[in-house]
Amino acid sequence: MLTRLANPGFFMRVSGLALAPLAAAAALLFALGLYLAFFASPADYQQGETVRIMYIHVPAAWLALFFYSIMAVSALGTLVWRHPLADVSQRAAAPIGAAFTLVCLVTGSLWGKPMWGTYWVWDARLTSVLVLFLMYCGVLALWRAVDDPGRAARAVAVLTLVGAVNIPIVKYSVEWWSTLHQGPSVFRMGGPTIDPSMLRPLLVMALAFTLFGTALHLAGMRTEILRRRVRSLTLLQAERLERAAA
Amino acid sequence: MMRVFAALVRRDLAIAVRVGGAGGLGLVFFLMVVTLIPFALGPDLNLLSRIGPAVLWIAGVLATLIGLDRLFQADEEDGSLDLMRLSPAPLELVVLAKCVAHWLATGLPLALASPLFGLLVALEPAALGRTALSLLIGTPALAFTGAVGAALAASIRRGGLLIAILVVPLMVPVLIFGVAAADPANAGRDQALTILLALTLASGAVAAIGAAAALRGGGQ
Amino acid sequence: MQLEADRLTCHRAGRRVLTDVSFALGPGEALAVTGRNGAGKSTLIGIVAGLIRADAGSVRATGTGERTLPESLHLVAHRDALKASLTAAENLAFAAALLGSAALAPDDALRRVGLPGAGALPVGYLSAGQRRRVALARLLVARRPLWLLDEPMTALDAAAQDLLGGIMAEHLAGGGLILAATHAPLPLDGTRELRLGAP
Amino acid sequence: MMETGRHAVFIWSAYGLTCLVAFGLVLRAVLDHRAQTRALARLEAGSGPAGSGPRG
Repeated sequence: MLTRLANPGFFMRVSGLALAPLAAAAALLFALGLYLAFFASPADYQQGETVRIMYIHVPAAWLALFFYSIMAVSALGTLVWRHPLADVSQRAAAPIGAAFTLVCLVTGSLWGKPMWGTYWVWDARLTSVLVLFLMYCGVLALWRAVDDPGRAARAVAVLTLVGAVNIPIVKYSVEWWSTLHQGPSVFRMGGPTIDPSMLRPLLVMALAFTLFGTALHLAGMRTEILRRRVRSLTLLQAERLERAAA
Repeated sequence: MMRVFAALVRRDLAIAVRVGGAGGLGLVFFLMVVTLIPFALGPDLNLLSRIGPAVLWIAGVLATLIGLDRLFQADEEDGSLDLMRLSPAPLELVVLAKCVAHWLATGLPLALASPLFGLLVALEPAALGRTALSLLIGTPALAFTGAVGAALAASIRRGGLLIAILVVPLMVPVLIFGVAAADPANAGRDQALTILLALTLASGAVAAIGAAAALRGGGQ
Repeated sequence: MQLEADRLTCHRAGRRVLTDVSFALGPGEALAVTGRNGAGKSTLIGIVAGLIRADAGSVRATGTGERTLPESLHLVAHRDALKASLTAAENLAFAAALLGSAALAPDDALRRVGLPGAGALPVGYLSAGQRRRVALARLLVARRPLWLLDEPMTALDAAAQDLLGGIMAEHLAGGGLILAATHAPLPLDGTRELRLGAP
Repeated sequence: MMETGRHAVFIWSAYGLTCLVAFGLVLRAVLDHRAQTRALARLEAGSGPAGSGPRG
């Protein structure tokens, strides 16, 4: 399957078919998730209503990591298997992953305000997501800096893999750092044991987010393939000018 | 004359948008510096809010520094600077135009985004506003002062580090009055703001003359 | 416009490159500066353009009205002063705005150098020869009497050289002056030659 | 909608911002796709390049 996906034509047909149902499923699950989140789940005894922010904060955090792992796999595809669509997938995944990391940070901050009194506390998990956001920005910045797509693909793949290896190290050191200064953080984000009535909306929302993200990723890949074709045709145009002028 | 000024600013901004991500690079660097400080000092919010303005200003100085080495070197390398030397407009105007473009691409976004980053260091709302205002007035001074260093190092290979060493001492007054103007607890903050404005205007004149003189010496 | 250089002498990196070089150039005249590598051709062009300071001697231009010498000349040197991220038309429009007294529009200038329709192409996509033509198109977007050309023939194929010859002839016919440092003979007839360096 | 207590502003701004980002992503995908298809059509017709270049 992987090799057949290698030729863009086949991928374009398959992704074209998959796009509409994926988007529809995502929309449906969103509606169900929102209903469950607001109507079919209790307020938290401690935080009251603000716990409902968890239903978008946690899926956003999950997607931030999910897309970074897509990029890591694509990076392997570029460097190890030389899969032609690997760089396309990586380039399409990065902006979406960065956007969801931002959503996670913003919703975390809005969730924190009523509880901690300030918009930002250097809580271990929020801080790790902030570092992940910086890594996303690094990948996007490296793309803009290298203009030749071939060289850019390899450079970004190396950066993504090095980043992926460092994520657990960063996570551990940030956890250690936050316990070092403050003692174990008083409030666990969302509590260790979520009671089942809250778990259901959380899972539905997580699935909805994932389908939505995947649909965006496929659409992004299709556009990226077109952009490369535009680029090569423009180069062709320049060459045709050269021959015409000679 | 103004046409040359406008053409230069427009061209530099167009390049900044297409290559540099329109100041995005400066903003991410600014965010990184602000994020680093608590990792070193610990997540204690009271401490962070006390040093908040200083953190934002130091991040502002560093973010301006990173964009400086390509300010004139890029044009020197591909010959655009020679083209500018043939323009009816004086070199001083060319320098001013490039400084304005550099500030619009780096300094301005920093000042506008500083309230957002101020949340990371738990600044109270009063301090957020004042820091943003002081950055808005002070960052042009950083760009102007840095331009002289950038012009001196334009024809020097890998001049980035050299520029930092040349210009950081010149930026000290701007940093002092910038942080003083930003700190709501500081009684003399309004005088500091006016002095900061004076510094910006003065550094504009100094940069125009100094950088133009430095560039005039360049060429093949 | 009239250009006179009087006993120009110049050292470059400790080496004496020009000694007592003098010449005069009147409207409608072209002067080819020849000599082996390092004979000081580019230095002479740099001095006339005002980018390099001569140790001794002087360059005087008369008949340019209130415009100084640097404001009344075009310089096309090895470095083509083009920004890769901008399109050819944007580069030429910027040059026209910078140099003032606009002449041809960018797209017309590009057509004259054999690059019709290349206006919207980012210069980064162009080949060395095409970039050279865009640099030469700069001569047409702003009206300047004196053209300083440093090795104009490099990276140009036969067709491009003919185009360049035509443009130069037109400029001379209009009373313009051309000072070109070159190895290959210019595609112009009746150009005087100034040999530099040991014969 | 059930009342969401005194913290309503935080809940709604959180959901609001998330929808904004989601909608922004969809808009970006659609507009980018349309721009590329238009550029492709124009290029294949051979009339003029879009010069859009690679974008992050």
